[in-house]
Amino acid sequence: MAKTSKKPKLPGLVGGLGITFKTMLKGAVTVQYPHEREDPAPRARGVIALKEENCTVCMLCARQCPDWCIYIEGHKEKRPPRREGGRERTVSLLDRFDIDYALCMYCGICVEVCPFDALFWSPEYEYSEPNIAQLLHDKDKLGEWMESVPEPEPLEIGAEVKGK
Amino acid sequence: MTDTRTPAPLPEIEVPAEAWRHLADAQVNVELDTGDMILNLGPQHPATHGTLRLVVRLDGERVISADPVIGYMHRGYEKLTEVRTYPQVTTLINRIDWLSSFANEVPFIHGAELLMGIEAPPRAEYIRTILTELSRIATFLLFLGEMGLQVGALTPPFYGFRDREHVLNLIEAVTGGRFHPNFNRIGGLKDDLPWGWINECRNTMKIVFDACNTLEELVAGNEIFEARTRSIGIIPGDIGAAYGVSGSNLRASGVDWDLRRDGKPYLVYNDLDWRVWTHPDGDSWSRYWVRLQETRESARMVVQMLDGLPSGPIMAKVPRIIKVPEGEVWVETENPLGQMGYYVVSKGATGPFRVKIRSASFSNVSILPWLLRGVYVPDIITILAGLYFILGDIDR
Amino acid sequence: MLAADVALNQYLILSAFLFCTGVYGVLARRNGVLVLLSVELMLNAVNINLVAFSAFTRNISGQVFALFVITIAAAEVGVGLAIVLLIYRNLRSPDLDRVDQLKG
Amino acid sequence: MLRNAWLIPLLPAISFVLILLVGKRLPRKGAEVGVGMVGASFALSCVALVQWIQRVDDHEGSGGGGHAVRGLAKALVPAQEAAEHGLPGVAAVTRSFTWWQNGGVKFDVGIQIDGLAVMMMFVVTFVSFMVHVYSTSYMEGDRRFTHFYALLSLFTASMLLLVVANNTLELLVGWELVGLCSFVLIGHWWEEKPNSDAAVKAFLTTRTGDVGFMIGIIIIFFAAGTFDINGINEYALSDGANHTLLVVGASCLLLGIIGKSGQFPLHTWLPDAMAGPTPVSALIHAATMVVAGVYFGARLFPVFYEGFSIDAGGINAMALIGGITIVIGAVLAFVQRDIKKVLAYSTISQIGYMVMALGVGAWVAAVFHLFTHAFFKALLFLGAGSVSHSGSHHSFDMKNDMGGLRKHMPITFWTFMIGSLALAGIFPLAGFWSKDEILATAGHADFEFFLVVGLLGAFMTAAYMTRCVYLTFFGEYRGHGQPHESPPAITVPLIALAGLSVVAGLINAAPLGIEKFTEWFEPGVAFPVLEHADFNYTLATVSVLTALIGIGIAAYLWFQEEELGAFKGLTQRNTLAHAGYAFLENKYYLDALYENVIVASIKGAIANVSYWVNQHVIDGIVNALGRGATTVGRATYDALDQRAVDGAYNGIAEATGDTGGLLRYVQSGRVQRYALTLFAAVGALSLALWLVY
Amino acid sequence: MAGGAIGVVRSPNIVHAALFLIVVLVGAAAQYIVLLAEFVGITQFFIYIGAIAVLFLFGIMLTRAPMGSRTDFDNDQRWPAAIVAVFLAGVLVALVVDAFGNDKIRLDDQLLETSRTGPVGDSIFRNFVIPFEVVSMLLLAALVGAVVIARRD
Amino acid sequence: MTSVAIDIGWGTILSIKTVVVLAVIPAGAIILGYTFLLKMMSHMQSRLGPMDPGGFHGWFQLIGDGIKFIQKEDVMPQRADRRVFALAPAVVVIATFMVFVVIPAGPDLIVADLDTGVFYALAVSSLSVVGVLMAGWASANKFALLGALRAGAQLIAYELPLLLAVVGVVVQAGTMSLQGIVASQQNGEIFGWGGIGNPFVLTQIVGFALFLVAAQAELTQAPFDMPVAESELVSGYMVEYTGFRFLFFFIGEFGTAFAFAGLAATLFLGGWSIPHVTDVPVMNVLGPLVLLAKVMFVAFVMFWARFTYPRLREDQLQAVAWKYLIPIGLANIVLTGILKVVF
Repeated sequence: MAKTSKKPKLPGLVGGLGITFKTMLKGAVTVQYPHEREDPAPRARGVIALKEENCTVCMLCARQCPDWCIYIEGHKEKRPPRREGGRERTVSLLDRFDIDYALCMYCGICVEVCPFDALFWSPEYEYSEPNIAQLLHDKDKLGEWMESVPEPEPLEIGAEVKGK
Repeated sequence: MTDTRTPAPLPEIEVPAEAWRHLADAQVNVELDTGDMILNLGPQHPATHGTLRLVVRLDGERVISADPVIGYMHRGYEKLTEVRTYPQVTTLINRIDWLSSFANEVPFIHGAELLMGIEAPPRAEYIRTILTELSRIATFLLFLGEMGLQVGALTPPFYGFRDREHVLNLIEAVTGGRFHPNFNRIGGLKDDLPWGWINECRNTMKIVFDACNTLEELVAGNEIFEARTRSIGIIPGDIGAAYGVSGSNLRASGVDWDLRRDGKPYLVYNDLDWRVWTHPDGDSWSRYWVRLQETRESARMVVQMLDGLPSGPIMAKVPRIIKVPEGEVWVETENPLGQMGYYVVSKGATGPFRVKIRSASFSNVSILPWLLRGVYVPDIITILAGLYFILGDIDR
Repeated sequence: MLAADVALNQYLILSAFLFCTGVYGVLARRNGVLVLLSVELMLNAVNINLVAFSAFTRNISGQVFALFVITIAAAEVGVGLAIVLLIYRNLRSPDLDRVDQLKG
Repeated sequence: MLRNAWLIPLLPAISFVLILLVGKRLPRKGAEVGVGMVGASFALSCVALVQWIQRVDDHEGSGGGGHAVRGLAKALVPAQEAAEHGLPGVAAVTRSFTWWQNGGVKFDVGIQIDGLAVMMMFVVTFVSFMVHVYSTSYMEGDRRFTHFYALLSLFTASMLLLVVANNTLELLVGWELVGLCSFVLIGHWWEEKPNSDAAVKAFLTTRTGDVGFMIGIIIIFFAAGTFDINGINEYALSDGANHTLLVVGASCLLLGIIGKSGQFPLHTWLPDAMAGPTPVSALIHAATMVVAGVYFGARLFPVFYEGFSIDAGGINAMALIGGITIVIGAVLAFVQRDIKKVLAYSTISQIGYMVMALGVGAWVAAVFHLFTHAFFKALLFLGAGSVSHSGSHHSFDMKNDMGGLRKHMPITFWTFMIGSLALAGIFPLAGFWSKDEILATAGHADFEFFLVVGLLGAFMTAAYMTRCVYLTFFGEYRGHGQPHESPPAITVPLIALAGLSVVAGLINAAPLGIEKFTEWFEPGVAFPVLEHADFNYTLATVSVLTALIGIGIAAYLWFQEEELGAFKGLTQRNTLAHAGYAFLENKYYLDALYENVIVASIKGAIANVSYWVNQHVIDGIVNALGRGATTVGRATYDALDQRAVDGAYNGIAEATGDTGGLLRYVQSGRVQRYALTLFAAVGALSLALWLVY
Repeated sequence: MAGGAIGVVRSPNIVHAALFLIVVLVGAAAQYIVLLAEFVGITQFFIYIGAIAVLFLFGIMLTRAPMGSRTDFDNDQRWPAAIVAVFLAGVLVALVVDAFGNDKIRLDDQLLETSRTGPVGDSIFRNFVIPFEVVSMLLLAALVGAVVIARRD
Repeated sequence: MTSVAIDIGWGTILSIKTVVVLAVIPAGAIILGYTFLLKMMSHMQSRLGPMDPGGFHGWFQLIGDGIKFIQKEDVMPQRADRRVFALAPAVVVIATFMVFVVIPAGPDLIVADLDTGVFYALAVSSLSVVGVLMAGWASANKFALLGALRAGAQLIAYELPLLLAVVGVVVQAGTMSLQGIVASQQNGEIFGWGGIGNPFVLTQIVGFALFLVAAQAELTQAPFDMPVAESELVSGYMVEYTGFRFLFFFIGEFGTAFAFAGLAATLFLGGWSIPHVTDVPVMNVLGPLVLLAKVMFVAFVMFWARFTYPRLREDQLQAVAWKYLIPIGLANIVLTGILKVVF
């Protein structure tokens, strides 16, 4: 393994000029953001999407959130039994599911603890707002993010695929 | 299990006599008072990284005394951990040294695992090690460029940032977070590597080697840079150790002490073929040089680990609700900035009872009053830059 | 092509005025640096005279002497400022009034 | 090359700067620069030499000139009629530009290249080159190696500047630079007090002469109205020359020569200067410092010629000084224990020959002797250095640390032998031809007295060199080191110099019909017409015989000691003498015996006495002058200053104090107060003047 | 220029005084150029303003010039000084007017030619070479002297 | 000046020239700033630099910045010496302005062909020190004062090597007039070959290097930028300046860079001249373009170093000047003098 470059030693001052000159000719790495954009990694924690129908208002996510930026309100409704003769079910219905992205630390604990797969990470990142209050995403907006949630990607060789 | 509380012993070292010359020089014409000037560097001074305030008394351009004032960024993490569960704590400690967050998580998770008696599966340990080294590379690349900027070169930081971006992309691709991965779990990792990552990582390591060569020629090899940093801010090994300086800063003073090798074994460093770099001089330049070599060494380690990555699960069997049994543990690791340690006391609840965080930068800057005595104002900057601290790591 | 007459007097009078201003400064100023400044005024007055007479007599020696004066002024300022600095250091003040150790 | 001869001094000067700037960083610490540059300079001098020779030959019309090599080849063929005093009349190549001009006086910088300069350039660069090479080994590991080389280069450069100079001012610059360099080099190891003392002594003694020299230059300038050497020479030879000025000027200049060339009575610095490194001694004695005086004498010869009326015969100051110096130097050489001091006194004596030769009008002989002497004297010094380097453990003491080195150092021995024989003037080595020419001319031009002096000198030279060689190379080894032959960097220069010592004399071997030296190097323009003595076989035989007798007596005495046995035992025990006090007396006895033998045979008593006189009286006078000045100064201080002046002042002060008490309000101690008064007074005064006139 | 001169001696602020001096110096340089002494004018710029004035400012700032103005820069002999100065000025002006009352300086091409750089240089290095060397020595001495005086030991 | 066909009086000509020079400074500043500060530096750092303003590669960026600066509030520190504070940027710009007076752009395109051209240029460029000191002192700010003192010391120290570098050229050309120097380069010969004239950069390569280094220091550019070292002194003497006053400093900085590049191009690269093209009207048109090309080349080298090197410390900076540059400069002069006499 080459420990240091074995090139003939130029005076450092000249070598430095050479490097900057070479770089100048090489072309920039800049991505001109509004005109072109980078695709973040599929796992990137851009924004949290809510699949509302999976949510059972169990409040786990809200409780586990380290800075309590998830606001959930719900109510219970009686529903007819699924099968005939069954017991009458109590269904929790979501009234409000807000995530305050001005507070969120993007730690992903909520996504992880959700027992019903109602929360997903989306790599989407373009939701900046001129007004901080608008960073509070309600459940409709969170639901819209579902469209941008990618399929789970394949894993590297040697990984133990979880039995799903 | 061995006694978890005693830290690894420091090796015996010899102090070069000329190190004391520094102190003798510091007796700057005290008998001729030209009127001292008090210069307030910071907390919003561009020369300080973040919000370190340095109250410097000057005689002309010579420093008579320097007083670091810290705490502008204190966020009370030690206290906060007492009201968080173990999984939540990792998101907090991500933010201590925000440039190498992944490395911050490791000792804490490791401590919790020790208390619970769980061992992470080998694949998880390997991936943890890879990510730790990647975060080390990312941190050091930033340093290698930034140091140039502090000495006045405009271009190196851009190279540092440019090539660090590739490493951050790798971390993001695995963990989903560029800066704050929050990827460690007690007993393993959150997820496995995504498909194609290993190849990409190999390519990136080539970029890292290139970047090291470039920066070596552009910065370390530059005569002006040498003139600015050679024999500036000399820390003699024993004084550094006495002040609690650790990590690359101490190794640049000739102390051959690296917790990855000398500490209690953690992660998979013992399986790898690598060496600890030291430099006898102890000046700013040698600190730069040591970090440069360590960056290369880390990249080499990553390549080795990619070759020897075992297959298997990434998570051990862990109860769903994590309660750590009663007990206390001291865990220390070699973070990019130096010795990082957590003293975790558990009373059996879902969260720790008390956590004491030993962060590297806090101890590293504690040598500043000693180190800055007698230097010139421009040297303050190079010394600060050469010590390389992260404010979050000081203030916690 | 170029031809013009100017009175020699106007330069001489200007020079005399500058010189006397300098004299006043030297006599009346307390601060060492200010005295040196006034001395410069006097030297400049001399220079103007030299150059004016040089043009008047069409002899280049005047200009050469002006150059010498400029050079010597540089030397004088170097030494003078060093002395003022020394006075400042020893007496903690640049005031020449305090330099009276030779008082009889 | 002749037109661009300024390059020859420039190269060593560049070398000086280069070594000073970057020498320490080079792998050989700057020696490579020095050797390279001086080597290049030497090569250029050779080119210049060949071109000059070609020019002279062309001038004589003996062929179509043409290629330089052809010219050289032609030159080596014995010439027939050209030897018949065909004055070449080739004008010197001069080139100059006005440096500055003040009030109508022009100060030029330029070069004047004629036969003399070309010859000197060749000698100086050659010896210097040899010394440079030699020093790579000799000075290896010295703590100021780089500085040594830098100064060596500067030394060479300044000597060359002196040589090429076309006016006396430029010559003076070179002259003083030479003095400066010798000062620094003699004091090269200044940490030891004797060395720095020697350096200071050398500097001050030569400065004494330099004062005269400068005055002489000024006088000559006022006489001739120019600094130009050619102009001065022409003036001196012209009819309108002011003879009084010339006499005074020539005397002053002679003082400079005396100081620089170590002539009596200012010769005392030269032996002390042996404190410097040996290569420096070689350079000083063979090519630069001391020959500068002779060179100058040759350069401005018409001035001396006219000033001292040399053509009139009889005794003149120059010849007298030279003659005295020959004898004094030779006598003193007998009693030295230090091999370098023997050589130093020998140099004094030989330079005396040259000065004497100039004094008797033997210009060619003087310059020729300078030429040959350079080779064998450099050879002898370098040989002595070689002995001390590899044979005697860095000592120069012949009696305690040498002896019997013949077997251990064959190359050094043989080359040293050649040098000694050449110095002694044995046929057919270089010294023979030049010395003989001096004697012949002295005899020819009615200077019989000096002919005798010369013969006496030749005799003593042969004798003391025999002693020196014997003590060094024969007998038992008395040192403590491991004698061995020196490395090639030392021996190669020795061999080269030895070769030249053998053949150099042949270029003016009159009986063989070769008088190339005269032909090539005697100036034809602005030069007095000198008669050249024919080769005198009787005289030659006499002089060789004298030398042989000298060698014979000395050798008999010394080798006889060896055979006597009794002394041999003593000598052997003498090596153990350091072990015990008891043998000290014996050693002393042996020494005394040696000295007695010399007394009996070679009038060593005179030598001893004159050495004593030299060390005590002459030096003493010099010192006493200094001390006297100090004493007078102190007396003045005590008597006049302290008592009279101070007393007066104190009295006045007291009186003033009383009045001052009244006036103290005026004297505020503030400058500006005074200035106020001053300016007011000036104003009032000018007003008054204006009104009056 | 005259105003500048008065500023130098009357300004209550020491830095302002130095700046006023620069005004005077520029004025003098302009006078030289008007008198066709181009080289002297430029030298005035270079040495006086570029070096001397800057040195003054430097010295003032090193001795911690106070920002505001101070009234006590003048000593107690202000009035005598003023009287002497005015008196002297009067005498000088009278003298000058008397002596050179009607003399004119003629500025023409010939004068321009004589005061070109070449002749000035020739004059310095030919006719005045000794003074030139002396001045060089003086400068060197001043340099050494300034360093010796200002050294802190 | 004979080619001016109609006699429009010297006053008019002078004012036209003044206006032209006044226009050249900001134009030069903008050209240099845009080309090098924005685009070249960006590319050297693997960036693109401004791309949007003005549509094409962000050419409008600096002009826009200028407009922005003019709109900004003119802040003056409370304890500042108001008059001096306000005057300082003007002094700096005037010093720059005066340098342009003697730089020729064509056979006739010169404001004043002074006999002492180079000397004059160096003399007036040293005026800017006064402005800098004024700015630093008047700001009533420790950083500003420190920066100004550093700048002062540095500018004084490096004027000397600058001058020494130029002397070599002057000796070789035998004149101080910039037109004369241009002419001697245009008509000169190297070793008897006059194919490309004799740009002094070939014979005075040491002088050229010295000039560039010293100019770099005069411009307070890296590696000699400690007076404005942003990591130590924020931005030195400019720290309290905002709005259009800061704009003045900016224009002064790049205008001076333009001026020094122009001087270097004129002294060492032959200025506006093209060898063997001596037609006056043609060169009056081509000259400025040729000069601009050469200026851009010199400026490229200067800025290239600026973007590559770290800065020296104050004492090292002085050491470089006194221990290396000045002796080298003196040696260069001596060598030039000797060669001039010899050949």
